[in-house]
Amino acid sequence: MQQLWLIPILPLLGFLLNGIFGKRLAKPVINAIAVGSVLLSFLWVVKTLSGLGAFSGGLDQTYKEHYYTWIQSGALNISVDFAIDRLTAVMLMVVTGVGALIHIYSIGYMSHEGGYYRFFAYLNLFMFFMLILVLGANFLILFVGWEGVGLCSYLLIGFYFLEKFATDAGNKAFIVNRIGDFGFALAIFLVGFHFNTLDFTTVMTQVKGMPIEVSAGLFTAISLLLLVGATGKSAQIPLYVWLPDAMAGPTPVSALIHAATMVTAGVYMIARTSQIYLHSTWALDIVAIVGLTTAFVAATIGLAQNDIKKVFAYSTVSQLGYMFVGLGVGAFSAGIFHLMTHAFFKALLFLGAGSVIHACSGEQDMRHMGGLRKYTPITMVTLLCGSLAIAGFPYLSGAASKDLILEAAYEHAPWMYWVGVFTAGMTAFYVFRAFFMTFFGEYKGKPASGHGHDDHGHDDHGHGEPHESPAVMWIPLAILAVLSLGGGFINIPHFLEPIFPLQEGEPARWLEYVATAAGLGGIALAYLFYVLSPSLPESIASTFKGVHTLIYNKYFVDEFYDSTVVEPIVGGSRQLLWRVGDVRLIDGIANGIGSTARGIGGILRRAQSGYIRSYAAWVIAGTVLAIAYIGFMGASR
Amino acid sequence: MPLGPLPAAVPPSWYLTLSAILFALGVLGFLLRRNIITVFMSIELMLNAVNLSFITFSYVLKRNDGHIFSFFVMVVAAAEAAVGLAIILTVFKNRQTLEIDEVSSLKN
Amino acid sequence: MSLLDIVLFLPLVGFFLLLILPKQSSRMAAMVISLAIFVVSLGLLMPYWFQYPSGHTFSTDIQWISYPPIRYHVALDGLSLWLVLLSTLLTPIAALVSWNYIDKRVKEYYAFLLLLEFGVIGVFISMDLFLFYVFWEVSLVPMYFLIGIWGHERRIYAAVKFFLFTMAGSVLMLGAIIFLYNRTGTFDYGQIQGMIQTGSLVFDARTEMILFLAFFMAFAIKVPIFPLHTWLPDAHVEAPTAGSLMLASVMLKMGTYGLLRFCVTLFPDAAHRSAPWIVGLAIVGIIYGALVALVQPNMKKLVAYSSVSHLGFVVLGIFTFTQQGLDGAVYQMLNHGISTGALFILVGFLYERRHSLEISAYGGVATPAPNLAIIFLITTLASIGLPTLNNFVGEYLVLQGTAGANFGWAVFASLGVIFSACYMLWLYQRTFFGRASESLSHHMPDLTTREWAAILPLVLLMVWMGSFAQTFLPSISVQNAAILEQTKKLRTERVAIPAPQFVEASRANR
Amino acid sequence: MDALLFMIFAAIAVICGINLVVQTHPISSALSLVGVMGALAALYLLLGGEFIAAAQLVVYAGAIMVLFVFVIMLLNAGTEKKMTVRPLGKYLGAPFLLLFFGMIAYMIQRILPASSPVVFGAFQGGTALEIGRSLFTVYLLPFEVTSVLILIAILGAIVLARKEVD
Amino acid sequence: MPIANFLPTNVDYARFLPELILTVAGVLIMFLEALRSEGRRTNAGLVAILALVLALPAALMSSSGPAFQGMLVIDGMATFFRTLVIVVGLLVVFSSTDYLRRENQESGEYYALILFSIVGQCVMVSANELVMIFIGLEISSIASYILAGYLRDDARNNEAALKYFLLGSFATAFLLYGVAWMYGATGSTNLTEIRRALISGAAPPEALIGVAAALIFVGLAFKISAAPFQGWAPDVYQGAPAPVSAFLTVGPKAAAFAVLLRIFLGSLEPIAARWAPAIWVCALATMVVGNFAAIMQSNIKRLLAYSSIAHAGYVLVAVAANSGTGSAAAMFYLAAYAFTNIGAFAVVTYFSRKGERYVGIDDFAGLAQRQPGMAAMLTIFLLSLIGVPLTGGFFGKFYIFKAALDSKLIWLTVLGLLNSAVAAYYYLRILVVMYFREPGESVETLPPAGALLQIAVYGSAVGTLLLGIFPSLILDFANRAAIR
Repeated sequence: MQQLWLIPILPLLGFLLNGIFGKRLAKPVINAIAVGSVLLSFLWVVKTLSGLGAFSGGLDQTYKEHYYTWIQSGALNISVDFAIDRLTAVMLMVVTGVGALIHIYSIGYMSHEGGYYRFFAYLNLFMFFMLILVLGANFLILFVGWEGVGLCSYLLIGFYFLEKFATDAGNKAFIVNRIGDFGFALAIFLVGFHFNTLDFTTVMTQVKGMPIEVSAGLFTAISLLLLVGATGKSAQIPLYVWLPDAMAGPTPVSALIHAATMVTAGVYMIARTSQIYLHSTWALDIVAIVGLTTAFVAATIGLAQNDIKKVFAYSTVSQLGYMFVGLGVGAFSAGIFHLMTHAFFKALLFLGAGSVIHACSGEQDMRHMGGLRKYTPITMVTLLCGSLAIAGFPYLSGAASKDLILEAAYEHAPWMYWVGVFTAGMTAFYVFRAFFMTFFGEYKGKPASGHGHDDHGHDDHGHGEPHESPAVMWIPLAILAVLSLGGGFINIPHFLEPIFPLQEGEPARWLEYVATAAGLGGIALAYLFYVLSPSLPESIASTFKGVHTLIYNKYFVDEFYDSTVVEPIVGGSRQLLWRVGDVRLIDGIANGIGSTARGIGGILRRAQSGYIRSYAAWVIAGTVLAIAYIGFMGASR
Repeated sequence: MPLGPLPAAVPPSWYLTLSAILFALGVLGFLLRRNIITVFMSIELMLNAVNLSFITFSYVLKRNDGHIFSFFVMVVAAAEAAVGLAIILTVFKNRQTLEIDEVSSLKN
Repeated sequence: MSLLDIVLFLPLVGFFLLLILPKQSSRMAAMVISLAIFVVSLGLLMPYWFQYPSGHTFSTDIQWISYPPIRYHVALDGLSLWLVLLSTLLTPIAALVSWNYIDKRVKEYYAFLLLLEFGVIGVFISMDLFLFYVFWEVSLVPMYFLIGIWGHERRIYAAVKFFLFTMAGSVLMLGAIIFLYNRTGTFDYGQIQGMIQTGSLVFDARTEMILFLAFFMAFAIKVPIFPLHTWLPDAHVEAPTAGSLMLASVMLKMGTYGLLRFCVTLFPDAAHRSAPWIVGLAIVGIIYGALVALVQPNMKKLVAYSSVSHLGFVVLGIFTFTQQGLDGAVYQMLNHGISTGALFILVGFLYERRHSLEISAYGGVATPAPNLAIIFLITTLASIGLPTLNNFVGEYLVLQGTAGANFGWAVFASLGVIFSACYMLWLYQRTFFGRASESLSHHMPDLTTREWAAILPLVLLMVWMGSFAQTFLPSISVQNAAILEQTKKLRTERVAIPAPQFVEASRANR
Repeated sequence: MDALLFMIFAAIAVICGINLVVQTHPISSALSLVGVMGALAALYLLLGGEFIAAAQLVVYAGAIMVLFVFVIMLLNAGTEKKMTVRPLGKYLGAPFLLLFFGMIAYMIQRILPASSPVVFGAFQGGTALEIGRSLFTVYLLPFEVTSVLILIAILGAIVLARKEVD
Repeated sequence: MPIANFLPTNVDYARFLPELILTVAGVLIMFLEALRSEGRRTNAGLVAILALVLALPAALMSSSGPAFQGMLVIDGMATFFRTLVIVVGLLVVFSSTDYLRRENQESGEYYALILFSIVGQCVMVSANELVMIFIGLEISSIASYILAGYLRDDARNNEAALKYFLLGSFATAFLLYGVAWMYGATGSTNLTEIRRALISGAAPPEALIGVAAALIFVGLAFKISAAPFQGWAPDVYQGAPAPVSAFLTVGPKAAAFAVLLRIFLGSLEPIAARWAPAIWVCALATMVVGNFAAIMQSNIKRLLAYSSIAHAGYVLVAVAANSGTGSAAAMFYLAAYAFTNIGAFAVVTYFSRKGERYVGIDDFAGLAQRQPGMAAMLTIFLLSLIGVPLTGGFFGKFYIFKAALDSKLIWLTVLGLLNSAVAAYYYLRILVVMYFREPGESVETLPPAGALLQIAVYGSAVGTLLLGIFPSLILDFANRAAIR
């Protein structure tokens, strides 16, 4: 017994302590609880894994712990089980590790925020659910975590709940995710109905046992429904729209939830259920195509964004697209690999961006930055590492994982590879565009410029001078920088081999070169545009006006959804269902009955004229009827 | 009714028909007259018609229960007359009228 | 004289006691009495704590009326147990939330509250159709007065509408009950059930369908099922907080309880034949209720429509005739009782502070009253079915069962889950987020001790029921299994789609 | 002979009856009612109802009608202003009355079993002796109970017609 | 046969005892009145109460069997109804005294009339002879005519009396005509004889019986205010003094129903196929007319009048069932309705105040706060009229519809049930104004209720609830007493 339950419970305790008593606790105590709990669970993960021999070639099949039965109904038994296999191990390391770093970073970043304890409570709660998600040994437990992290992201996006845009973003995130969960849930129902269990190992072994062709329809259905869920959580087309808005939350949140961990849950889930996908090649192709399209589209949008966090947000979407491509072309391990590396460098980028924003006291628009290399050297260096990693600079983490994916894509279908490569180029370009706009050139920030639209007021030092962040912030940056440089040498695919066997045969070397070239080309282009001749972008933008406005406005997708989905539903409900259906139609009928009754009453009233002789007339009439009925008609009976 | 030369004696049905006619006349009076007293008299007419039926039937049946019955009807009629006229008196005292349709304040 | 009888009649005793006691003491007295009842009722758990008997417990069966043979026959089983406990738990809470809210004619108010408890408990434990009908009607009267006397502006309209709707439904049920008696010579549910099981009582399809519909109408109006729901929003909006609480949490369950206990088991064939259109109505109700709730400017109306949506799930679960469906339905009855009840309480708290039910009158409440905001948030999450909170378990089971019966139904029903998130979160955002206006923050103190006492038990229950469903499910499952058995007996055609081939294939592989 | 008598008195009865209905002054209605009663008394005799015939004259024509006339005089009720009929009376009452009469007549003529024609003296049960016998044997109770009826009549007269006490 | 055989025996007198007691008491009261010196309050009420209390055991304990050459037959039903009307008389007397004093019209005659009218009803319900029925009917009716116009200076009273009297005698004429035909067709006016004649080999042509039955039915239907003969009822019940209205809606009605049951379920049962459908139609018409017309009423007395029409309709459903259960149901219902309605009228009497000025529904606004006790009682009565369980009204309805379903009258049952749902609406209106409206000026000056009135009200309430909670008290008796 490895006491896996401790891993999620520790953050939960942190959440409860901070959540209930936080208001009365001093900041250091809060930090201790929050960071401490996460660090402890990180250590516990390490201990458990080493205990299971994950680092020494052990753990080649699933280790499972059963706690108690949650739901038992008929044949269906759902219990609270945690399980660890190598896939989980990777996720655990990433989540707790990166999570711990970001917690530390937040101490500095949030130091001047209101609702300090609230923030860390939420953050711990998130860790709890994320770990549940990763550890869950059956669909429903995974779903618990799945929904839970969604909740936390809702809470953290809406952290500045005084601002409408923030809470709007929160609702959007939650609801869009719900749409995804709708698919996920249906998939779970199908599984539950057809396998009478939701336990991963049982289901997967059953599926493994089946010949591919058997009821591919069912598996296609399940996998596509799962995919819907994944697109929601991992911000893939068509449900990616919430992620950019999610940047309304504090930057560490963007780093932790919306870059490193939660958004990758979809990837994890697909990898987890890979057996089912393998039974439906068709579904796999769709995964790949969805991923590829997302990667490409998001990248194009990223080209034209001016908000530094938005840029990274779209880059996240695009990178997640890569992971899906990896999964879709059957290179699950590559996908996971990229998941990890991406966690490193994207967390780094966000935290760096956070540090930059911090430096510019809340400014997020890159057009008001520039020339920061004088002020924030450490941040610059670390950010450089991150940017290089994502741009696919040789031997850096990003390159390693991305190249694997691209190679697998080439094996699968060359055109995918080319699209991927082009996207890689764009990625390199916009990341460095951001880098150069931020650190090169002259500082364009208005002195005493207070706060950007998200006002996490640094009222204490609202002066124009940008400044380097404190150690508590840059140390995590440094660590992440190291990881994103060296992360590529952690051979995840090999580690995951027991689960996802690698296909034989060395891929052609040139594939790598081309990819790398694309990356370097992107960087060069960015340098040309934003350092050598900063006037170029505008002229290009003006020449390709249409395209520019299109991508600048993110293809008007939000507007499209609003007008085709949101408006009709809300308007229809109000006008048609409520005003007409309920009030007029149904109540109308009910009241109609009432008024008819009253009408009949009115008629009868008039018969009651008060005139004796009229009553007598009625008596005669009645008599005749009675005689006719009893005396005559009766005979016929 | 069979026409032609008048028979020596008429069948009871003729008596009954007569009583029916009188009864109908009584009802008609009730429906048409406006003077409360006249209306009341129409009722008496109806009772008389009924009595005729009773007597006729008991002739047919050769039993005198009918006679007894009509005797009781007379007694009742007498009682009713006393009470009825008293009521009419009070009504007249209150309204100074015997117009039946003017006694119609109780209605919806 | 079993414990159950005591639990049943204590409220009645309390009712008379309150009438005797002086006005000033009635608040306290009601509180004490209802709490005592709750404590006593906990004793009912005993037989169900360690094992899960499928039959009746605490059964009392004595003659009430010699001819026609009407018996006072009450008993407890896994189905009624929790509903009784729900009623006894919520009554003291209702008394608590009315503490300041009710200032006029206090005595009568609490008296009626206890009378209501008497009625609903009776409904849940009567095993004699006549007795059941008696309690069914008796519970109607106090609620009528609760709405009519202590309600808001349009209370009269609402009260009368409530009474007439229910009345219209129940008279037909009375007819059906009498008809059953004339056919069987008894009102005893158990006996009639037995006759149907043994086949000694058989109806031709038409008769059975008519009887089924007669019962169904009564229950459908009470639940309420889609086209018959319009009395509910009015009743809720006008009722005082405690009224809404008891109405939503307990009285609506009378309808679903009736469906499950009587409609399904007495007329299995008709039930199965009607399942498709009833499920249709349920699904329409789920989506319709959610959509209409989406656009309500009035908090209570919104919650009321959400009830329509939630109870749609219950009905759906019942008419899937699957173990999961039934378990989920019953569990969902309890969940809805807890979470929607809590919602009404919280809305009541807001109303007591701001004296308005219009959502637009609020905004930014979270700043002055953070605790209220947190509790409201938890309740909201519970009612939109977030895992680890109660509604999730119920909704999951219902939908799992539905998927087992017909996947297409499950797809549509699941849409409701999406919309529920929309309207609840939107409500929450508009009420609690944003900047609080001056006037609002002045009149928005945080939760008082009394309010904590009222709401905390429910919140804890939400978490408990969501995380440790097995505390409740086994006894329910046993009962439902029995019900399923009874409904299967004469079953002509199955509603469930047959399991596809490959499952056998897979079994072969293992 | 009997037939002729029947014809005569029937004619009188019907004519007086019609007169009762068409007359607008109560007095003339009352007198025509007396006429009807007299005619009926004669017919009773034909049917062998000696006692009843006598009672008819004494009780009805004698007592009751006198009472009527007395009241009419007392209230000196004048002629009705004009003959108005309640629409209901006209459109509902009259046609139904015809139907009513039609049905009864049909019954009398068609359904009623034909029986021997009415001959004077064929039935002896109507003598005072016979009536008295059955009245004090079989019909003793009703006869006694009618006293209560009379009592009530007196009481009613007192209650309704007496002067105010205060 | 020697006269001696016809002399009444003690048994005859014993079986006639209740009537005797009441008559004697009535006469006694008249003497007392004559002797009463001016201005001294009469104690006739006391005498009446005593007489009724005495008559009660006499009625309950009288041995069953024929009396006075089969003029009367004391059977279960006779006992049931005799007891019922006597109890009714008791309650009415209780609820009258305060009223009469309030209108300072208290005089012995009133009580004497009540007693006599009860005598008439007793005779009706125990009569086995159309003669007796007729005389009893007349006694009860003529007394009622006078009572309806008791306050002779009140125009409403006069009009009520006149309408009741004229239409009543009019209907009686039809009844008599029917009796004549029955006599002609069957050769007897004795109910047993009639039945024998119908089932005997030489049965008279059914059509004749039919006509006779129809005419008799008209006469009785008028008394029980069944549609379309109900015209008089609302006007009379509205115009008459409130306690008298209470009496009229219950006493004569119950007696008339008893006669209806005796004649139709008893003697005419052989030709049930002819009359049952007619009563079916009549029942439905009565329920509909009563309930729907009541919806529009704003005067409580008038509303209760219509409601009494509707309830007559329900009882007719039981009659239409034409079965033992049916008659038992009718009997039970009449009993339950008696308590309920007298109680309701008693409360209305109290609330209406001197000269019955406040009988509009709106005058009842907020009475629940001024007079919680009385309001609560009225609530019980109204709930019973609606037919809410644990009240006599509910169980009565339940049993009636049970009987109807027994006799396969499914549609009549359904329509009746729906009717009772409609009825809920107008009864609720009274509750609404009493409880949900704020008090108006009319309730400011309300003297405390007199002791006797309270006895009447609470007594009826107890009765109503007892019949609802322990129906067996009466139901078993009714079942045993039921015809067939």
